[in-house]
Order: sequence, then C-alpha cells, then structure tokens
Amino acid sequence: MDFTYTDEEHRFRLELRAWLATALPEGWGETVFEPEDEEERYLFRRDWDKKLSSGRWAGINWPVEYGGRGATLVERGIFAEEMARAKAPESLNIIGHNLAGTTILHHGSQAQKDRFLPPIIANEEFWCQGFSEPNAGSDLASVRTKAVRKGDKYVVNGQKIWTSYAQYSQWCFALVRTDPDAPKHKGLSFLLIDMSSPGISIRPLRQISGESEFNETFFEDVEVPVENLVGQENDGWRIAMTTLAYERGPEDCLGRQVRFKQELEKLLEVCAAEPTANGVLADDPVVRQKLGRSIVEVEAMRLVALKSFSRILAGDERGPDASVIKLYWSHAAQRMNEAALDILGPAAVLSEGDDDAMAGGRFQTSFLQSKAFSIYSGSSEIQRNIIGERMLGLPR
Amino acid sequence: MDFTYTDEEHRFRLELRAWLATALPEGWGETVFEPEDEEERYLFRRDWDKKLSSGRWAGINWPVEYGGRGATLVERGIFAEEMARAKAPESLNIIGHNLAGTTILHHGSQAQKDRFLPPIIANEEFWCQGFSEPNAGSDLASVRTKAVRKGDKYVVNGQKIWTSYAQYSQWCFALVRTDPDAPKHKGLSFLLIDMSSPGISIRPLRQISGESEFNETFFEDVEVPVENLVGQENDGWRIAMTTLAYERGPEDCLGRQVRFKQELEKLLEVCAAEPTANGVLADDPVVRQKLGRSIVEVEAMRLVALKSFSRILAGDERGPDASVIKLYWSHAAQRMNEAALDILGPAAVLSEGDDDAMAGGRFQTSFLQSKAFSIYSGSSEIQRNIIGERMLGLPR
Amino acid sequence: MNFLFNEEQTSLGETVGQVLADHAALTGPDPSRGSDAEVWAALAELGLFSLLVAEEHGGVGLGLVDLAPTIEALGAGLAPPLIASTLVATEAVNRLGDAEQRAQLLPGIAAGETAIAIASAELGRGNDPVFAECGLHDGRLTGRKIAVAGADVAQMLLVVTRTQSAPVLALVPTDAPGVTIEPHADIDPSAGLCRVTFDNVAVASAQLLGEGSPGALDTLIDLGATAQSGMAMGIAEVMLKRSVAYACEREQFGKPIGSFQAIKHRCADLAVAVEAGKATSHYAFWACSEDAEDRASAASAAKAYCGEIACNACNDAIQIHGGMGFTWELGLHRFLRRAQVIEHAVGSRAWHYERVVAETLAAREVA
Amino acid sequence: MNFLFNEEQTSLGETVGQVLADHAALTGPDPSRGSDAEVWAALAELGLFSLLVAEEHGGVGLGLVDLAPTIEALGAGLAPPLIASTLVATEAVNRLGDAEQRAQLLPGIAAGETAIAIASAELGRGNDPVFAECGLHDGRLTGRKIAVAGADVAQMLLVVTRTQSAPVLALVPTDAPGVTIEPHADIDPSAGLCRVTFDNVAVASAQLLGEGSPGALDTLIDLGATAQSGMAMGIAEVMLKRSVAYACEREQFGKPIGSFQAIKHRCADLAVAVEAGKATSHYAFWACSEDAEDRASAASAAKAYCGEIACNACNDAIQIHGGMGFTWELGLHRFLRRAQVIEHAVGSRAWHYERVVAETLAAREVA
Repeated sequence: MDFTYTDEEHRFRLELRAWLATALPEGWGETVFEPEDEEERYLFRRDWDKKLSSGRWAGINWPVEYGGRGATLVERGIFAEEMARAKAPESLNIIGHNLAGTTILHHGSQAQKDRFLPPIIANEEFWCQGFSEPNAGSDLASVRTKAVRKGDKYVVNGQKIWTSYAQYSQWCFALVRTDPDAPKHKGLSFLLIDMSSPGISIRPLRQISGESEFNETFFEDVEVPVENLVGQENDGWRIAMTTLAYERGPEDCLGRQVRFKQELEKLLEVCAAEPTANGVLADDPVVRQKLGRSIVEVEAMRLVALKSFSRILAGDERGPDASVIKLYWSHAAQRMNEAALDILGPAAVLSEGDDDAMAGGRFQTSFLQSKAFSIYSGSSEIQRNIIGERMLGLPR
Repeated sequence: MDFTYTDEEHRFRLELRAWLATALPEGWGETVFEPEDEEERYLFRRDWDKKLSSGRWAGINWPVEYGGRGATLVERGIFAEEMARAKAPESLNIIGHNLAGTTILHHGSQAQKDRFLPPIIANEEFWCQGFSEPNAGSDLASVRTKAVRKGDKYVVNGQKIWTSYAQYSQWCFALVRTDPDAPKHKGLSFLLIDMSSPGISIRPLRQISGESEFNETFFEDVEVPVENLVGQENDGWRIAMTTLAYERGPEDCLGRQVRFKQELEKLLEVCAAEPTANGVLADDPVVRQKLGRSIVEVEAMRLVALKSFSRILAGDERGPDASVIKLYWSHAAQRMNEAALDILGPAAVLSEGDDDAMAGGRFQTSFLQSKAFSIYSGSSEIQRNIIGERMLGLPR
Repeated sequence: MNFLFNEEQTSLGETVGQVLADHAALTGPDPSRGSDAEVWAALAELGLFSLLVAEEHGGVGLGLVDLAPTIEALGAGLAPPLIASTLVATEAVNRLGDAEQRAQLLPGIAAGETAIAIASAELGRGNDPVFAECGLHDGRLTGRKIAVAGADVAQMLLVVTRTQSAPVLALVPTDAPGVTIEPHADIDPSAGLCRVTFDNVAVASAQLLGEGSPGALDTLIDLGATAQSGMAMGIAEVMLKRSVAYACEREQFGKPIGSFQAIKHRCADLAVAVEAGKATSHYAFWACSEDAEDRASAASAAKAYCGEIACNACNDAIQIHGGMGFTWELGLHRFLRRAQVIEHAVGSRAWHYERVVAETLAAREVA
Repeated sequence: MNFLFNEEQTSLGETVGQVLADHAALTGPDPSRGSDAEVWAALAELGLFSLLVAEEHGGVGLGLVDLAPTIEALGAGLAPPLIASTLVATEAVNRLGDAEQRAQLLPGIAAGETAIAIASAELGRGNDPVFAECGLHDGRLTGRKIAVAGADVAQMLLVVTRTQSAPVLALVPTDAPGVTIEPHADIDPSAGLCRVTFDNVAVASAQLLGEGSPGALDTLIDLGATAQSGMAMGIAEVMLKRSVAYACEREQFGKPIGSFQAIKHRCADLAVAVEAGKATSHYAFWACSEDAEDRASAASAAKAYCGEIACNACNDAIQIHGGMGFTWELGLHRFLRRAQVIEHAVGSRAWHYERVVAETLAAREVA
C-alpha cells in the first residue's frame, strides 16, 4: 500500500497544474464562473475544449500517433483530479473522446481512424451519443432505430433520447438495428452519423434543474454512407459493451469526488459561519452527525475509486467494479445533497440569485441535479443487476 | 372521526380490566414475571390459558353457542389492548383459536365442530400449525407433505417446520398435498392430526434469542382418519388464504403496539435517568432525534391499525391492509430496537442477569427477537409482493 | 371508534381537488405563478375560506379536522401555500382573537377578501421557528422574515415576533408603512415565497393576537405544522399514484417495469409510508380540532414524519420514472420543489422530532 | 500509487483465517468460550503476536497496515477480541512506551505470553470513550470499567484513567492486589467481556504509558478504532458471502431466491457497502501505520462507518436467510451479537462521527 507518486507522475501533475493556472481566467472558480446562458456556456466550453487541444490536454490517454500522450492510468487519475481541483469547465466532447474515439481506435478501419480521430483530438468536431431510445432505456438492447442498407448507404429511421449536446454536435455515435429478425442483442450495429444530414431534427429536453443538456433526436430517412459503419454489421452490442465499460471507471469517479468534496467544503464553510440562536450551525450536534456521515462518504468515494484503480493497475480486467463505483458515488452524493438542504434550515429553499441564499444558492442546484445521478449512465437498478449477476454470481 | 367508545364498550373494558387485576398474580409485570425455564413457562401459560377459559376470556370472538362472547371487532381491539397493557402472558393456544378453530367454524362439518371446538375454547386441547416446510416457506403452495388416502385413513409423510409449541400440542392443523398431479395450488387439503399418533417426531429449533418456540415436525406413515379432513379434498389453498387473512389483522397490531410502547417507555425511563458526562442520556440531542423518531413510529403503528380497524368496521373486506400493518410494525419495531442499543452506549451489550444491565437487560432480548419480525408470518418480501399486486394493482 | 373521515369531509376534499385540477398549470412543468389569482377566486367562490369561520361571522363553522382531506388536496394540487396559510390564520384568529378581532377579521376572511400570509422563519436562528430576532418594542416592529409564502399578494401578515419578555403574534397589513415585501429567488417559484422587512412598523395593541396567552405561539405552530403535514401527504400520495401508474404502463425487457421487484417493492414501501404518514397527519388534525392533551406532540410528529415521507416519495417517484423522471416536462420536479418548501416551513424535521421528545418527556413527568 | 495489500499481507490474513477455521466452534451456534486458550496458543505458535514487535525484542517488526487483512480475518472468524486488543496494545507500547517499558513488555508479548485487555468503557459517561471517572490519585487507581474483553484470561490490563489534570494510560497486571474481574452477562458471551473493578490499586509511574504525551489517549483510540473497523469488515464480508451462497442455493417458486431482485439487489447493495467499508478501514490502517495527518479522522471514520455496515450486514444476512436466518443452529446470530460488541467498543458511532467533524473543522482552521 503506497499513496505516493513517482517523480514522473508528480511532474505530470505540476505541468498540468501550471498549464491550468495560465489557461483559466484570473479568479476562476472564485469570482469568475461559466456563463449562465446556455448558448454562451456552449461557446465557452467549445473554446475551452479547443484550448485543451492546443495544450495537448485533450485525449491524453490516446496513443501519441493520434495526437494523445499515451497517458498511463495514474496520469489519467491525476488529470481528472487536477481538472476538478481547478474547477475546470466540463468538456463538451466527452462522447467524442471516451465513446466514439475509443471505439474507433479499437474497432474502426484505418480510413475511419484517419478521418475521425484528428478532429476529435483537436476538438474541431464534437460528438453526441445515440444510444437510448424512449423504449430502450434500461433495456438498451431493445433499440428500434432502424438502419436499412440501400446500395452504398444506410437509411436510418427512428428516435434517440438523452442525446446530450446533440444541438452542438457535428457527429452522432449511434447504435442502430440492422437486422430486425435477429434476436435483440444480435441485430445491432454502430454508425457514425453526420448531424448535418437531411432528416435529422432535435428537440431539447429540459431537466428538473431547468437546464437543457439533453435532447430527443429524430431520424427520418437519414442517409449514412456504409463506410461509416464501425466494426462488423450486427456486431454492435459486443462493441457497445466493451466501450461502455470504459465510460465510467475510477478515473471518472476521482474527478467527480474532487468536485463533490468542493461542495462539501462549501457546506462546512457555511456551517462554520452561519449563526443560530446559540452559536453557529456547526455547533449543533444533530447537524454534526449529518456532516460527519457526509464527510466519511465523500472520502469513501475516493477510496473506493482508488481500490478499483489499483486493481486495474495491477492488471485486473475492468469489470463490475465500475458499477460498484457508480452506485456508490451516485447515492452518496445524493445523500450529501439531501443533508445540505436538511442542515440549512429555512434558508434551504433560497436559491441562486437570492441575496440571502447560502453559498450563492449552489446547494439547491446541486440538489436538483443530483436526482439524475442514480438514473443516468445506467440506473441504480441496472447497476444492482450487474453487481448481483456479474460480480456476485447470482442467477439471472 | 371519533375516538370515543360506547358505554357498552367501556363496560367491556372495565370488566376485563377488573378480571385481569384478580387473575394475574400480585405485582405482575413489575416484580413478578413469567418463569424463565421453558418447560415451566409452558406450564404457566397452559394454566393461564385455562384461567382465561374459566373467565370466558378465551375465544371471545366465537359465537356464544360455541362458548364465545360473539365479541365485536371493537371489543376484540379492546381485548388486545388490555391484555397487552396488563402484560398478560401470551396464549399458548393461538393456533387453536385463530387458525384451527376459525377454520373449523367456517369450513368444518358439524361433527368436527362438536368434537373440536369445545376443547379449544376450554383450552383443554392445544394446537400447533403445520404449514411451512423446509422447501415451502415464502412459497407456501409448494408444500410436499403427502397425504395418501388408504380406505378410511390418510397416510401422511413429510416434514413441517416452524411448528410453534408442537411439543406442547395435542393437535396439528396441517396443510398437506392430497393430489400430487394437480397444479401446485390445487392439490392441497387441510387435515387435523392427532399429535399422539404413531410416526410423529419433533425436533426443537432454537431461535437466535436462545429460546425454542419453534420446531421441526416429522411425519412418517402417520394415519389420520378421513373424517379429520376439513372442507373438500384439494380445496385447502382457498381455505388457507381466507383463514390467513384473519391471522394478522389490526387487532393483533393493537395489542403488539401496546407492548412496543411499554418497551419504549422503559427506554425513555432509562434515558431520563442514566447519567452521562454532562447530564443524562435524554439530554443528548442526537439521542433525542432517535427517540423522537421511535416515539412517532410507535404511535403510527397504533394509528395505522386504527385506520384499518375503522375500515373493517365500516364494512370493508379484510384485504392487503393486513400486509401494510404487518410490514409497518415489524420494521418500525426493529428500528426502535436498533435505536435502543444505539442509545445505550457501552451498556448496550450488557444483558439479562448482569447487575449493570439497563432495565434488566430487556432491550438486548427484544433486539434479538425483533430480527424475526420481518421474517415470520410472511416475510417482508412477500408482504411487499402482496401490497404491490393486490393493493396497488402492479403486474405479477 | 372511527378513524375515518365522513362523507362531507371527504367530498369537500374531492371538490377542492377538482377545482385545482381545472387549473392544469398548477401541476404543470412551469413553476411560475400565472394562475394564482384565478385559483384563489375559484376556491373563494366555492366558499373554502368561510368553512372555518363561525356562522355569526358569515361562515360555516367547521373544525380543522373537517378540512384535513381538503388540505391534502391543496398539497396534491400544488395550490399556492397562501391558501393553507390563510386557513391556518383563520383558525388562529378563531382561537386566539378577542371578540373585536374576530368581528373585524373573520367576515373578510370568509368572503375570500383577506388572504393572510404567515411570517415566522428568519435567517440566523438555525431551524428554530420559535425564537425571533424580529422584535416589537414600544409599539414598533423591526426585523426581517424570510420564506413568507404569498406575502406579495396577501392583505395581511401574521407575524411571529417578540417583546422583551415573550413571543407575540402580530397582525400587520401588507400595505402598512415600513413593510417591504420582495419575492425570493428560490427552489419553488410557484410557492410565492417572499422576504418581508419591517422597518419601525407601527403595531397597535389591537393587532396582537392572543396577547398574554402563553400558548399562543404553540397554537400557531401546531395548526401550521398540521396543515403542512396534510399538504406533505397530498404530495406523497400523488407521487405514489403516479409511480404506480407509470410502473404499470412503462415496459422494459418485454414487461411492465412494475412487475420487477425493484420497482414493485419500492412502490409497496412507499404505499406503507403513505398509509403511516396519513394516519399520523389525520390524528394531528383531530388533536388540533379537539385540543387534545397531546396536540403539540401529535402536530410535531406529523410535521416531522410527513415531511420526511413526502421528500422520500418525490425521490422514489423520480427514480421509478427513470430518465423521464428527471425531465422538466414530466413535472415531477414541481413536487420535489414544493416538498422542500413544506419540509422547511414551520420548523425543520429535527426541530419537530426534538419537540416530540420534549413533550413526551414532560408528559411522563406529569404522569 | 497502490491501494492494495501485497502478497505477504494478504497471505498472513489467509493463514490466520485458516487457523481460526480449524476451530469450527468459534463460529458455531454456541457462543460459549470453550476453545479460546487453544486458539490463542495456535495463533501464538504461528507467531501472530511477534509480528508487530521490533526485531530487537524478538519480533518481526511489521506495521499495523501489514496486519489489516489479519485483523479482518479475526473479525470474520469471530476470534476472541482479546487477540486484537493485545495487538492494539502492542502497537501502543511500541509507540508510547519508553525504552524500559518496551524491553520489559515486548518480549513476553512476542512470545504470546502476555495477553493485554483494554479497559476503557465505563458506565455513566454516555458513549464517550475518553472521559474517565476511573481515577489515578497519589499512585492509586480506583474505579470501575465495563465490557473489558478477555480481562479474565489476560495477564495485563491497559487502563484508560485520569489524574486530576489529564487522561493517562496505565498498565496494570490482572493479578495486582485490588483488581477484581467478573464476567458480564452479555449479548455475546464468546467475547469474554468482563467488569473490572480497581480498588485502591497501586500503580507506579513506570506503569504509565506515554505519560505526559498529550496524544497518548488519541493514539490508543485511533489504533483501537481502526482494529475494530477491521473486525467489523471481516464480519460484513462473511455476511455477504453467506448471503450470496444461500441466495444461489435456496429455491422458492421454482427458482434460486438470488434471482429475485428483492434478494439480488439487497446483496448488491451489501457488496457495495462492503467495498466502501473495506476501503475506509484499509485507509485507516494505512493512516495509523504512517501516522498520517488525518489519522484521527480516518480512524474515527472507519470505526463509525464500518460498525454501521457490519450491523446492517448482519440484518441483511438474517433477512436473506429467511426463517433459517433466525435459527440458533445456523449461527448467524453469532455475528449479529459480535457486531454489537464491536459497535460499542472504543466509542459509539455517534461519538466517532462527531470526532470526524471536529477533526475536519479543526483541519480547515489550520489550512
């Protein structure tokens, strides 16, 4: 057991930290924040992604030949932590890097690699994910969006949902049904769809927090060249499963944990300062019990991720560990957000924009956003199935 | 909404209370308790049951013609409350009264009524229940104990489990398979089995609390006269379902609630008296939160039962209400017992017989016993199925 | 022995529920306050505000328990909280007002012309709804209240304040000089929460409610806590119904999701919680109506427990609805938001559990 | 960067687990203490008690973190708590003892000849393990301790006591005049809990451990809390394994019960809790070994969280085993009982959460 970093890893961290210090605006995260307007925020994040690319901080895990740094797992963990610590904006092109790019790297043709990878790493082309459908949520394999081959084209018809940032994306990485007669897991394929193709329409879906990160995306006779098929026709499910295992690993959790810990720090700051009838909030023993549990759970998020991280470093396959991590952080973060509102008393309802709101009303937004944690990226029910069946070996 | 009792109901309560005052030994529940030795306790409870009979306080809900009082539902509620309030011993013959007797009353032949009902109400014959089997627990309909008709006898082979007080019972009220070829719910019948029949053996099962209320009961070529079949052959499942609905109604919960409240009172008494580094336990705000929740939940047990009680009084069928009540009290009582040990600090581990134990070590025994609440009489999982399907109409 | 509502009580609740349902925007995805005035008018026309007022003042003379199903319907329908607060204030005037105050206030209330917002919460006092910084000295009220639902459209404020020696309740017109009302930015815009500042506001002795009555503040808390518990259970019940309906209809893996135990058992647990919460709340309504010995304990029990159940019910409903659950369009967030308003009104969960214990221990000492 | 145990650490734990498994009675249904002496002898022969002792005193010189899997195995195997308490006391002597004390005590410990019971809990102090009534005045120790595991078979007691001015730790032989040791009647007879009374017991200055060191008591608490967290996780992991095994094997409704989501999801949640608890406990072991800045907070976090997880795991296991779960014969009650002993050793859950907050707030002020 050893929590120290090699000199090389330490240098990597310092290099990134130094770069972030110059790349982010002065006062970032303290007095300067992302634009509130969604369109402006998109532009801001797009610019940030390009800045990341120009500093060679995009797709650091990709091989050097495709513009990456071939970063080790530890470096990826450091990257996630430092980005979170600096409160850096979230990347708009996560799907491009983690899903589309990773899949093309592993399963794409050389022509696809040459065509698609450079603009991803340069953050010149942004990607959205076409996986879920209104009737294929937890049951992803029941995707119905059809792609029928006609000559050198697929004609795509159907509807996708939860296509984050579809409105800002040039490409969609889509799971479509190419064989309607095969058993449901067997007739799926991956297509790379140009979002400027005729026949695509997008309807934004607002979330309960009021933001519109997600969309419904409709495909009506959309033509996709056959060379945009990734891997073999009807082999999409297998590819999806290997790719998804990389989506939510311990690196992701390490970054999130830093951000949750920043929330918790803010809560402690409020509790230590906010007066009550006999002291400050942090003097209240009942408040302290709630804080205590949140402190422990937020720290446990990090430790659970580090365990998994260490196992992967030691050569273990990425398996249901990712589900354990995701199930843990999502509920622990929800409990922290519940505790925060619990603790704030009557001020709990005051939100961003109110002079009396605590910590600028951030807890209210976080509370609302946190409700999605146990639903997106595989609901908790699905994670529990995966853990039960694949990790514990319980029967289906 | 009206929580008052009629004069007649009030007189009923006073009559019972007065009788209990003379029937129970002086100092009962304060300085005088049930014998600790199991055999002695059995004898004590048998005598108590006979005393109940002699005072006409056994089977009060039965019709007057069979020795009952034809008590109304409200009177049954009052009875349960007063018995609990007086900390009266539990009846040994619950199965005789609530299951065997009730079923014979509704489905038995006149000869069966004449033969079996008088000794039940007189508490001269005690009954045990032969329902569950090692492989038929939650899935009761998969009972395998076979009864094969040979002439004017059934020959019974098999094994029952959780047969409470089998060792003290003269009769067993058993669910057996009479048609092995029918679908599993269709081939069951009820037999009344004389426990002195050759071929019956009993093995006591200790519980986690150390007590041995339960048994495994083995039947090897046990002969049962065909006149001991209740209702029609192969109609046992339907009869079982109607009978079981009466087993755990709001009356049962009202009695239990009084006993749980006595536990809680004891806990409050300890908390109000037990010194800590700066006051008494009841001064600790964290302790108070736990007490507060338990106080509310124990009161809610009563209120939930009263709601159901009122609905039955108003003419509603006994339905999944019983599952709601059972699910509620079992978990609320478990939480109260967890809270009690939580609160007691290092003394939590000291149990009956230790000079330093709080309240004579009762909380430790209650804690252990409470673990069975969510399992017996239909596990919580089964209750949730019943509520989900029969009350909420969710699909199977 | 009967713990059920009678037909009149039930149908009153149903009628109010139907009126609210006519204003679909109330539970729609958009949390803004467009239809508040119409809803108020419709309920006033129905005579809602006359129900608690004695006949001599132009009302019907019902008790609080008669309105329990109605207040649940207000919660279920996400009615503006000002409606319930006016009912609570009406009952407070009934109980604490002197003859003159009753004669002056009740006819206007009964006619639906006087909406009363309750100003109790303050910043900087933790979760304690009792202790007020907001002070009344020499007939002048100074201080600041937060989260006052509907203050901006109400005619009157019922203010928890204190003199040097004791807490008092003051009735202050919203247009009195020195009163400033600003809407909050908050988690539930539809609740109409406002910040109310009193700057040296003149308060005559005739404006004090239950002056000198040591239990006046407790009375207001019990009535308020009970009403909030009713609204909480209204929300919880809607969340249960919508969850069950969705679980029956939504299919995944070729089956309605309600056939999976993960969903079925969650619905069952929610149903049990709703049953327990409603029983607890209904008892509090009864205890308030009857001024039962355990009124304070019953009201605090209901507020703490039902608030918790409503918050959990919203979480359950969102989870059961999956991806749809966290869309704006489905509108479940409206209930989640309102449940937070209720949770933090009239004292937090921890404060009320604490009060239950204090009451219970005090009752033990008496016994 | 590596948060895994090395092969030596892991296999040490496995070996200890195997030795304990040879004594089947340890986890059998009967909670009496029949095999304690044999188990001690077997582990002593294995060299367990020499592991933490420096080479100069006849030991191996390992650190506490090296024993983390071993202490989990002690928990999983329901080993007598005296074994872990002796290891904790050994580490306390390593850290707090002066050269003379180390030379005097450690060889006997390493040889398995000196078992040390830790006497900290008292009645009447709430859940606080720090404040002691038991006092040391003019070289005389007087007071009463409860729940001292294995005091009746130990050679030495490590006593949390206090002088007028400060807490101190005293090493008192169990056969010292004035020491009375009586077994408790308690929830887990196999833990060997005793009441220890000190009646004017002579304690020389040489018997005081870490005298004058302000952090001595904190050190003992951190080591003790961490060891308890390890044993708690040993229990939780056994409960998970047994639950999963039973859920795979037991059939109802024609299917293994583990195929029902009610059971499957409960097992999955338990698996996640075990993962989180172990990570928290392992970190505490590391923080103790390294005397990390957050040692106190890590140890208290582990004690509070793992205690809770172990108690819940026992409840889960019993529920998943259904009727069999609450039979004496199956023996799950042994773990339920032991989990309570662990939960209340070295301070309760609430006390440790409180300490986590105090440490965290203090660290913020420094930063």
